[in-house]
Amino acid sequence: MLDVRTCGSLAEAAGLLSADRQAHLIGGGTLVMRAVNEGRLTEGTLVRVTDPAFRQMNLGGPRIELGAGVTMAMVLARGELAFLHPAARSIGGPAVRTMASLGGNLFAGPPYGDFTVALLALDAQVVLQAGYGGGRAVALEDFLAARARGGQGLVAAIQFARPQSPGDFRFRKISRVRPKGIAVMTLAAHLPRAGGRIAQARIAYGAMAPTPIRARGVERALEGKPLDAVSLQAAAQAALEGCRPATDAIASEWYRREVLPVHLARLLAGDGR
Amino acid sequence: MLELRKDLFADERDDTLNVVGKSVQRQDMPGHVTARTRFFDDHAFDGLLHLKVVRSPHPHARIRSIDVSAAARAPGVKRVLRAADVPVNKNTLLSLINFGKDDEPALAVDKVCYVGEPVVAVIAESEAAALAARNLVRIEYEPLTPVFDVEEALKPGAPVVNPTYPNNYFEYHERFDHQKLRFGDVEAAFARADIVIEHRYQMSPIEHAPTETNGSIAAPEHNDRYVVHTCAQGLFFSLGTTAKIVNLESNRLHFIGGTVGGGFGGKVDSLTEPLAVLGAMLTGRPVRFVLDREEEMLYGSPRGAERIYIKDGLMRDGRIVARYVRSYFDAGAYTRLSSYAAIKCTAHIPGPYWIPNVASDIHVAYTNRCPSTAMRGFGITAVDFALEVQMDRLAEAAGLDPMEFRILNAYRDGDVKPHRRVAKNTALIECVQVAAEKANWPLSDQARRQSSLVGGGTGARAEIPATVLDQRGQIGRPESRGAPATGTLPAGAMRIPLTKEPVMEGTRDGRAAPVQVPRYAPAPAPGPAGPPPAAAASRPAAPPASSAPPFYPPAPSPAPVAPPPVAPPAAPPTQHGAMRFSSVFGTRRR
Amino acid sequence: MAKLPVQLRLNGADRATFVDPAEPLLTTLRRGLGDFAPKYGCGQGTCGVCTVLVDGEPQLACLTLAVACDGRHVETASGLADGPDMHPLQTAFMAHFAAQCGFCTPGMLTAARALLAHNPHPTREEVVEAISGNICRCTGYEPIILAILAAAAAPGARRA
Amino acid sequence: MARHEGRGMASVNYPIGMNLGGDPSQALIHSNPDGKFTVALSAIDLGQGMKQVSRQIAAETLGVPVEDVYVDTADSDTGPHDMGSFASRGTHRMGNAVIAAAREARGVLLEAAAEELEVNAADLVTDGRGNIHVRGAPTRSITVKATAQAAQFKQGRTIAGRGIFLLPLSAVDAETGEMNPNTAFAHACLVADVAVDDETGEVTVLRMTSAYELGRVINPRMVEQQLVGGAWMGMSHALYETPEPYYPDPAHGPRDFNEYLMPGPGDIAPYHVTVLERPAPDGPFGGKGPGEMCANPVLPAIANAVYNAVGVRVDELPITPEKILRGIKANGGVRPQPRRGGAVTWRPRDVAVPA
Repeated sequence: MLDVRTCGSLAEAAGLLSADRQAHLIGGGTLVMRAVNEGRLTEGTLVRVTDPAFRQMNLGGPRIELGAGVTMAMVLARGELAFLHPAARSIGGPAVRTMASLGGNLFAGPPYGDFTVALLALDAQVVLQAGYGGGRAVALEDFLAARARGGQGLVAAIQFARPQSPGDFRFRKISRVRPKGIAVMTLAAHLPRAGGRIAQARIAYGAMAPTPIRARGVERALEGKPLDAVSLQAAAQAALEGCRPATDAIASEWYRREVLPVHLARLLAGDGR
Repeated sequence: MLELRKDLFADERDDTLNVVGKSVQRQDMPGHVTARTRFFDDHAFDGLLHLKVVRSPHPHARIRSIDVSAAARAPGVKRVLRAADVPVNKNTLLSLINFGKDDEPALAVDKVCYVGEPVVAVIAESEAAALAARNLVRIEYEPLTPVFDVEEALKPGAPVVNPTYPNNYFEYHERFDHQKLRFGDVEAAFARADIVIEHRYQMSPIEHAPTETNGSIAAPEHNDRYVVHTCAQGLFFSLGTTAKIVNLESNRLHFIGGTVGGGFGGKVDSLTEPLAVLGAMLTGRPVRFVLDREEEMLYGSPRGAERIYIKDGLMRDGRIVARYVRSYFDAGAYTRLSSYAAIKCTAHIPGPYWIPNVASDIHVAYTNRCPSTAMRGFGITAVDFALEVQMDRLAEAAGLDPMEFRILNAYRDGDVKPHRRVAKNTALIECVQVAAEKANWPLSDQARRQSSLVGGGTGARAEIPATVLDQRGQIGRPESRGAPATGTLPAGAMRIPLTKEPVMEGTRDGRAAPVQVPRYAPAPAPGPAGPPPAAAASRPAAPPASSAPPFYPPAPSPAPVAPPPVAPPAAPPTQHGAMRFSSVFGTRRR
Repeated sequence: MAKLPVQLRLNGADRATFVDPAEPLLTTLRRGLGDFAPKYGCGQGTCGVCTVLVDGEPQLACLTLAVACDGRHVETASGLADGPDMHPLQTAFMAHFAAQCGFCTPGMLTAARALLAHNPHPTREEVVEAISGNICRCTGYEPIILAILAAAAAPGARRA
Repeated sequence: MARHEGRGMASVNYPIGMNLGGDPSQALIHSNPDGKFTVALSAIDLGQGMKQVSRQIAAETLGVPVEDVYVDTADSDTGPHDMGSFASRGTHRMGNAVIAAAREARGVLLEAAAEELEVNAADLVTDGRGNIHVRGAPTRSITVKATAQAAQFKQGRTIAGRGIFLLPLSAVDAETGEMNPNTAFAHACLVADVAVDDETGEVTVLRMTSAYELGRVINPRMVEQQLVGGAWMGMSHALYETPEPYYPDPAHGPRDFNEYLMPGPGDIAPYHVTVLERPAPDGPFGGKGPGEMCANPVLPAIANAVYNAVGVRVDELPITPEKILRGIKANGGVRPQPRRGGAVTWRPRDVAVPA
């Protein structure tokens, strides 16, 4: 039978998780409780965190830090995070957004994890806490690459730099169901510009690989270029680099590969479709 | 967004009713909006137990062994059910109306035929305990080759899906591997047609996906009976099915339902009631068996897939002169309702059109997937898709507007349909005209002048044509599928007596009918057995006189292609009016 | 495993019960406290028929740990009417024939109530967004959308 | 050019009730001492409105106000046998059984009233507002309530009725398919307007316009419920739904409402229905039953509209963006077909349903 442990501090929760392989952190419950309800998780301990730090938002400086327990609804309630509202609103309906946490989203399997795609395009770092020690920050991309292995510790917070210009950040979830649907794919782009040319572009995809991934080919194609027809063409041509999309109930691998360049081009061109 | 057009068919209707025809509030609406409506699961029981089933992970496998010892010892577990615990562990849904052979176990016996087939049931104090114990059941399987394609399944040598039907098809009339429809001579008409168009259509399965999943709660009642709260779409259907499987007299079951959270056909199958009642019998406690959403989506029996081939013979003026439909219902591993869907589909062909030569062969094939069942539009939805896309193609080939093409070929009052009965009360033409007008889709004056009341039932439209017969597709003889025609049934021949008028009892105040009530013709006097005179039965009354002659002249009668009439084959034995389908649909084995 | 005590306010009344440690709030409400307004539709967070308000915010009772609701205020569709007086959302749902089987209705009403509490004059798009987590298989959604828009225009719609 | 509009249509009919007959329905009606009626059925209300349809038919036949009738579904101890709610049989089969039961109960009611008024029962009529009076002489009247009390406490009569409706079972001929199927058919024609994105294959249903002939409409708002909800389901069947997305390969079955695709509230298309009434000779007050057929014309109409828009025939359901995109590529690009008609003149929500 499952037990529940409520931890008043992140350190206590991290200690429990590192000491017991059958302990699972439960955030909003959208992943863990489903596993419980469906009988896939029947033994072990669910670890709850009530530490206020877990749901803290530091929005003051250029570097934003969001506790892993921050929910999508909390993001949507803050005007300072307006550039992230399309990503937060793409998660579930309002009830799910009250519950679903940023930390949980990092663990959602494909084609879920839409918010993580946005974080990836923001070059986010994940603050991990292993055992009772202090936290360490790792790049989100590295965290995702190691996700399948597990055991990285408790995700305490997520950090990223605020985009210089909110208009440089774009997010698009391609879904067949409106307004709330599961992703055919998810695209996010951070396109900082210096003197009309793109510098340090970050493009990320969801549902195009077992975890959200960076589109490095596209980033290279855009680097130092103005956002024009030529660079869009080059970006579309590089769109599929590194993609390993799956066939699932939503779409086939063929279809995902076929339409990714189309949706990427529309995203980069600012096409509202 | 609804508009009532009272001007059409106004002389067939009076509008003097008091409450019929009024938008009165639904009786159940206050309960719905206050959340006081009680669905089957909204009933409290002390000591409620929860049942979960272990399902097959294989589409086709022999069961080598089942070990439930760890599950039986698990915390909170009250009872584990296996196939041997089910009193009558073989049933077919339509056995209650004697339709088809028992072919499906409640819990699998020695092999599983689809992913999700129930093998073991665990009953425990809580859902969590039942789920935990379910993970402890150990079943060893020996995988067998599965078959998933309907046409592959019908090939000789295909893996046998359902041992009751070892050729992988439902057996019709103890004679054929499909249901036939024969009306006229389609081959001769194809040879004469200006254009012949043939296409293949496919509908994938569709899940009913009601927001309330299938389930029931069964509890011992004080008087040695069992009360069952259920979402069944047919209360007595489910009661009868359950009584048979758990081997109880039907009056020891008290089924309560009637308020269901969506069904669409997906709650006809009694998926949970038999095991819930059995659980209550064996534990003496209330037992709740509710499918979870994944079970509902994948194992709650869908609308089955259909593959449909349509071949049409078309004249350049837009008249369809022949239609042949060959289709395959994918029943999945067991029969459930697919056998009936094929009959309903047969009666529906060729759609709402008058075509002088029509034939169809409708097959029900078994494959290693979840058994399919009825759904909204049962037996019709897929073939309507195929027919209407085909009609779009035909209109294009004939160079006609699709609306005009429908009106040209529409059936009308008095036309004989291929199942050899006269069409009445038709209104397709009017629907096309009204939809076109509202959609701002221009129609010709000629098309706008057409009427369902006029032009049907004349000439060839009123005749049952001479019909070519065959013995193709005999059970167990796949080589007979390509056999030549065996003879011709003379024009006008009928073999099935007309059904009696509707039976109504309790109308003791015949004099004081309050308002307009259904009009019933007096029941026909009992006559001698055997086919009635064809001409009398098939020729409808003359259509109402009309000042406007029909624009579209009746199609020319098909050239006589029949060889000299031969004696029609003897009609199969039938038992009209008796509640037995067995003479038609095969012997029921219990 | 020992049961845990949970005390909460349910539709304004203080209630207490014992729960299994990992028990979802939905089970507690239905089987423990006898409030059958929230329904089981999926246990996955994909249908919305168990939508409740926890401290005024919409949540899915099937994915909420009951123990996490200790000391909090839970509201269900059972508490929407003020005694015999229906909430404007309820009368609007009736007037618009916005229910057929009625199984999604309690969750829809709760989702709509959460919307109107924050946004008394929503646009059609905001209504659509507010019910986007609630599946209806019967109505085609249109009458539900119209009912919520009509309720928003009615006096007293923000009544909690 | 990435977006192409197209228009398609389809027309269908639909058989009402179990195809071969042999599917009885029964109803029982009784009055309490106040002249209020209860109808006991074992029919199922799964949202289609069985309770209310039976209630209106019972009230109409009894000649009493609809508020004076409640319908109870379904308890096998009190509700007599019924085959169930499927095959669009509820209104037609159970409606007729309710009429039969209500006529019998009405017969007793009028006999009891006749005894009180000292007239012949054949001379009595009801006013639908709870009164019974002599035909042509409204002042010589008695209330249904007073009649029921007299019947119960004075005359010793049970104001009750039982009804059954049965179309006898038909045989089917093995060689020709000859049979006596349903007697009642409903009809429809539907026009769908769509837009197709030629780079992604995505379809947007812009609007639908239809005409349905359903026999007598028992309750217009409830018919609207069925037809509007059914059109949504038809759109869903046409473009989205299946538990086997790669049929006959059974892999990748959807496990939840996220993976099982259906149009969301943001995908619904404006829809206009016109309803015609050609009463069925054997239907209750001519009613047929719209429950099942209302999705059917949508599927081919959308398929034909997609063809009209981009020249791709998708002959396999559901019509996914992938299938359309493959078709466009196989054709070497879009091939829009001739436009049909002009813009519709109705606007969303401009037509009120009659009260």
